[in-house]
Amino acid sequence: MRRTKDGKGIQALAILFFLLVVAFIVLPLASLFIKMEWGGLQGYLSAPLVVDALRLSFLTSAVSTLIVVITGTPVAYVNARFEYPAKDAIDTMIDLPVVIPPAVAGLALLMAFGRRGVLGQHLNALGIDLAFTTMAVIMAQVFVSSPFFIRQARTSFEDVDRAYEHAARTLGASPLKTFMYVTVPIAMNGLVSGAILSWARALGEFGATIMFAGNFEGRTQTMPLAIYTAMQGDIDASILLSIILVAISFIVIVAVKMLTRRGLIIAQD
Amino acid sequence: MRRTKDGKGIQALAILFFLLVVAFIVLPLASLFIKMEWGGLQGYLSAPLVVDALRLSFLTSAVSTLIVVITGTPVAYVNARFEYPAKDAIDTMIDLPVVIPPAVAGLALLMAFGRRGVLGQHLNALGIDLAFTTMAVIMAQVFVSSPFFIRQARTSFEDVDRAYEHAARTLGASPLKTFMYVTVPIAMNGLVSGAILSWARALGEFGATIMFAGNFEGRTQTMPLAIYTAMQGDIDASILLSIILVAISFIVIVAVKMLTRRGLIIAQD
Amino acid sequence: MLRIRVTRALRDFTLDVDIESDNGTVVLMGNNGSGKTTVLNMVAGIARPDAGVIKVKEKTFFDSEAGIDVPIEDRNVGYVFQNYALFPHMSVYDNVAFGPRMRGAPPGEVEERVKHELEALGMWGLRDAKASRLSGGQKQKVALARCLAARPSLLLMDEPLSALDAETQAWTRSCIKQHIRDGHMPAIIVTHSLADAIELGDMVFIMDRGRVAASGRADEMLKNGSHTFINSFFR
Amino acid sequence: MLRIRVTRALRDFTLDVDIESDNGTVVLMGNNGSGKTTVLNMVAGIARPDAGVIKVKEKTFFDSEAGIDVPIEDRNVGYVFQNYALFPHMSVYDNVAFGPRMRGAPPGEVEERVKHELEALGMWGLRDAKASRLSGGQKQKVALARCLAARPSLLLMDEPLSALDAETQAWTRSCIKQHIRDGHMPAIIVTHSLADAIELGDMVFIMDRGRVAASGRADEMLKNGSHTFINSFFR
Amino acid sequence: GGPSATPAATPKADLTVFAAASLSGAFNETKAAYEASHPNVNIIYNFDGTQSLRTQVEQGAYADVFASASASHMNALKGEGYMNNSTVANFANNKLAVIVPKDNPAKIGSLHDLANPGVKIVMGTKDVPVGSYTLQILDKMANNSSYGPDYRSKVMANVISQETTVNYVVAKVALGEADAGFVYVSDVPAEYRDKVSVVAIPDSLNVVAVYPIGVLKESKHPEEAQKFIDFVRSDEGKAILAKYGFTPV
Ligand SMILES: Nc1ncnc2c1ncn2[C@@H]1O[C@H](COP(=O)(O)OP(=O)(O)OP(=O)(O)O)[C@@H](O)[C@H]1O
Ligand SMILES: Nc1ncnc2c1ncn2[C@@H]1O[C@H](COP(=O)(O)OP(=O)(O)OP(=O)(O)O)[C@@H](O)[C@H]1O
Ligand code: MOO
Ligand SMILES: [Mg+2]
Ligand SMILES: [Mg+2]
Repeated sequence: MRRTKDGKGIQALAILFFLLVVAFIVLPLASLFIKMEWGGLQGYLSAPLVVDALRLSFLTSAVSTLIVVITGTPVAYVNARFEYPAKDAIDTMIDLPVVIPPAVAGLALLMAFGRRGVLGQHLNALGIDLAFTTMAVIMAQVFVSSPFFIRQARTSFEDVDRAYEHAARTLGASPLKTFMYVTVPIAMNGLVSGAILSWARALGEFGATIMFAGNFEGRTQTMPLAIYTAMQGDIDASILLSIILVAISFIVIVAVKMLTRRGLIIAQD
Repeated sequence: MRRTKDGKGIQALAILFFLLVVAFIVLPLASLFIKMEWGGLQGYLSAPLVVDALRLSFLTSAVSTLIVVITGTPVAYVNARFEYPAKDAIDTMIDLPVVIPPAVAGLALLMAFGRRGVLGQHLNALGIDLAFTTMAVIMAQVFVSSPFFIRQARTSFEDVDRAYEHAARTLGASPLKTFMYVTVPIAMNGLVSGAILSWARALGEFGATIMFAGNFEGRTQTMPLAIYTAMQGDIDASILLSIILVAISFIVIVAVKMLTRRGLIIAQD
Repeated sequence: MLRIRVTRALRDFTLDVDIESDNGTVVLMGNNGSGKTTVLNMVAGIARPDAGVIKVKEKTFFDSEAGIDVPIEDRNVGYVFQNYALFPHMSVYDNVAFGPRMRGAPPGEVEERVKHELEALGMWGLRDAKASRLSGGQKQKVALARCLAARPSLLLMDEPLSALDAETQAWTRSCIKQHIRDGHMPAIIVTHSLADAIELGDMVFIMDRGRVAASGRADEMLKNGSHTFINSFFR
Repeated sequence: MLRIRVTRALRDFTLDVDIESDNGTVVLMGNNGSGKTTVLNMVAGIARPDAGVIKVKEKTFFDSEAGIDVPIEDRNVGYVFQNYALFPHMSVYDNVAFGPRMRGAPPGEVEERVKHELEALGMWGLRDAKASRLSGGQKQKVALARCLAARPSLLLMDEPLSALDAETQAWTRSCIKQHIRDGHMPAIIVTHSLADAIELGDMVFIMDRGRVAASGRADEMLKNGSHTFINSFFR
Repeated sequence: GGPSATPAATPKADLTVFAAASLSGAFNETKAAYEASHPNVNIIYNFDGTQSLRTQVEQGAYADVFASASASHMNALKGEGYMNNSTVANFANNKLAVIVPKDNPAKIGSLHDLANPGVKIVMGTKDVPVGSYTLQILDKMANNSSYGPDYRSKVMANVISQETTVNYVVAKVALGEADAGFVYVSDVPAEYRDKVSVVAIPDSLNVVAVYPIGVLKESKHPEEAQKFIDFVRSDEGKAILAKYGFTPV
């Protein structure tokens, strides 16, 4: 940014806001570290409960993000490119899981897919039980996190100039290939960013999971549930678990960003 | 979409995924309605507790979204346009509140801004108490919802071709005016979309709020807190409250989308 | 060989053209905004006529009455877009290789074709550059190479030489001419340059506000005085 | 009046030019990719030289040794970009009005100027159209109008007539000439067209791979045979 | 399948136990002890607030044993036909205490001090069991001459938050953000002794929170389920509960 008369004030304000926001977010995170009693760390890192919960958390959130990305991408694309009746309504439905308090979301999932649920009773008759399984953890995560990916993907697809898609078609690419080789790479920046947020939301998911999947060690007890359960006896333990979760997530997200930048994101010019 | 040989299969698959996702999200929402006992609706809609909670929810989420948009926009812009040391780390910090289970986020806020907090103890000495106030509700919402806006805004700013900004500058626009009249309008689609998500997340926020702001009728009891409170005694009541929250949010989001499309979003071509 | 009879309501006027040509290259000329690009878009399948027929050689691309609308990728047209539409995320090489790859050419042939086209236009040295990081003229050359490397059976070119320096223009014009002759390809070329029209055109159609205002064999049309539009070149 | 002595490492070669002109309009010509657009960008302040000096009239825009780098908006240049860079979210009117508004012209004058420029180029009727929904030539006309409406004190034009039909080209060329004469504006015009150079140029500089390969008074330079680049126009 | 006559031949039975969150410490120890002596059984816990567990059962969750932190939720399940009613019995009592941060910023030396203006008190909502017990205690105190009739309203005026789970009460006091909180005695295990001090509530003013346990009707392992309940109520089980602050019955 070069300096101009009003530029200086504005630049200062921008920097101030920047620092404010970063401080506001970093300070609570840092406080977790500052106020922590670090005694038990070694023990926790190898405790089977923690190892199980970590494994389960990363497994389920990876699967649910995969599901969200694979099934959400067509949804985002359709909503970005096509008009159909009640599109606004359907597009908004997809956002609604964000508004519902997670425990109610879990209850809604139970009412839909539980053994006595609207759909679940029929699945149950076929011998399929979803609730209170690892599958249910994934379903809960997909439910609460999908809006974050779909919304961002939709915007990114909308911002891809159709001229590129048309050019690809004239060069012999089918709609699918056009989508894969042209639309997706150009929108990649936004897709990765949406996937990261959606994954993070899945990883942090608690309320819907404990209601719909229960709190079973090794099967449905993800890190947030382990943190909650630990809170019952020992706040320090739950904070320590939170720090472990946050630290690992931090590393994963930074790594994804660095990898993405190297390989995928198009340079702006 | 015109039809081609492989196009048909793919189109069918896309439509299938689309319907699957929509069904997966709509079915649980619908189950809430289906399984609801509608008896008390009239009474609830006018109960002071519900009216208070609704008012507080919409007030605090509006304020927190405003704060997120105003302070988050410079952050997103700086991260989109400038390089600085440890940018990846800081950018990722900003995402972390999403990963932390909300109740832990509330704990972290208490540890930072509570009267014993890292910063809060000094504020307390100055006579400023933040925890357990309406301000704390807003802070909790800002903390958990800001990543959703900032991340989307950043991507949208990145996607604005600098040529437009350069053109504006040659025409005499200062960096600030360039930003306001050129960058922001071109990125508007993504900014609105990020703001909607961020607002929705703030509206649905529960865990951080009850931890940091407490649950006090009329002052900090937002709709999600009222819903959880009701849940302890009467599940039906909490479902009914959830339906009210979801229905109103639905109307608000659809309205915002329709207004935005009319006035602001640039047409794709 | 080429028959375009289409109507379509545009923002400012209705496009209503009838273009028929039996041999060689059609040159479309006309004022800015007269509808030339729109005609090319319809032939390519990117814009859809409200009604009409588009036939190339024996193939019907579009026929509103018969309900025919061949998908873009099955028309096998090569299109040099007015604004190039190079894929911004790909290198020059990958842009040019896109067509052959999509049409299933074996890897060896892909490389051969890309090299041939890029070398002809002096762009082989820049094959690894990102397409978004080129000068205006370089972009246009890549757009041309991309179009030709796909070996289309119909060429659509929207002011394909407008950003080239004089020397490259002359050379590229003769390249295009040769491609058309060798491939027995019909071609529709939009240009504002008399030199292009004289060199490349067999038939010339002059458009005005969505209609064909004049048409004829190139050599006859382009004599000074045959139409006010042509006259403007000589004022 | 105009002094550009700059170096900058580009991807494929180092730009190293020295352009000095005391009177009137400078025409920059040269092969594609030789660095013409880059020079304009440096004068506008969009690209930054590694080292050098840029002076226009008495004003120093850039001086690496003195540490001077005047912000883009304070240079008051009018720039017709090679790819137009029209604001896609604005109407034609708002695009053209942007400059006057930013420079604080009173509303009445804004309208007057916009109307004047758009009418001169026959685009007043399309003032409410979105800038992204225009034909290529129409966009170029809007870019010209936008540049001129800002009343700059230096004109930078990157192939400003390349997408225009012949008639509009001739007319616009004379418009530009008049603006330059009336405003006593120095101007740098990049073109591949000999007609532009002859009509508009006082001094001609021919660039080749980042260097000035030849330069001189326009009337002298443009005689057939004075430089191989110029020769190419007549082959 | 049901239990077999020859336990040695049966595969390990998975026994699913839904237990109130407040039991998680004690029950995890019970599990270790029980599995050691019953190698054919594998106990699987689902810990959550009693209300959530009840909702899950009502929505079709499978469980063999239900251990509730309140009689009312257990009674509801009995009434709805989910429990094998004859197996339901109280196995533990809990009572309430007031906790204050270790450094006791509001200088609370006795229950009287809770009525001092400006004391920041947290308690459960009236619907969460710990909250309703708190209200019962305050009623008793208001009727007690040494506290006086306006004691209850003064304390209520000091409440800054009504929590939906007792965890949040403990957390806020432990962090020093609240001056006092009403919790179960069992909520103050050894880990908390360095963070909070306990102000006991005399038995005369206290309440008895009963913890019922029972076998669900649809249990596939009713015998194992009953054996587990028997173990919880055995001397060994009682010792564990007592260690965690419960009063076994
Ligand atoms: N995206 C669009 N939306 C609406 N109208 C458009 C759009 N693009 C072009 N037009 C209008 O359609 C008409 C024909 O445009 P077209 O691009 O076909 O002209 P053209 O003959 O190619 O002009 P040029 O020589 O300037 O490229 C013009 O009036 C133009 O303003
Ligand atoms: N964004 C970019 N990043 C890197 N290199 C670039 C970029 N744009 C142009 N170049 C390179 O810089 C050199 C000069 O380009 P420039 O655009 O100045 O050429 P030009 O003389 O304007 O050409 P043309 O007549 O084709 O417009 C060329 O080699 C070109 O490939
Ligand atoms: O059901 Mo509990 O043990 O009161 O949280
Ligand atoms: Mg055109
Ligand atoms: Mg150029």
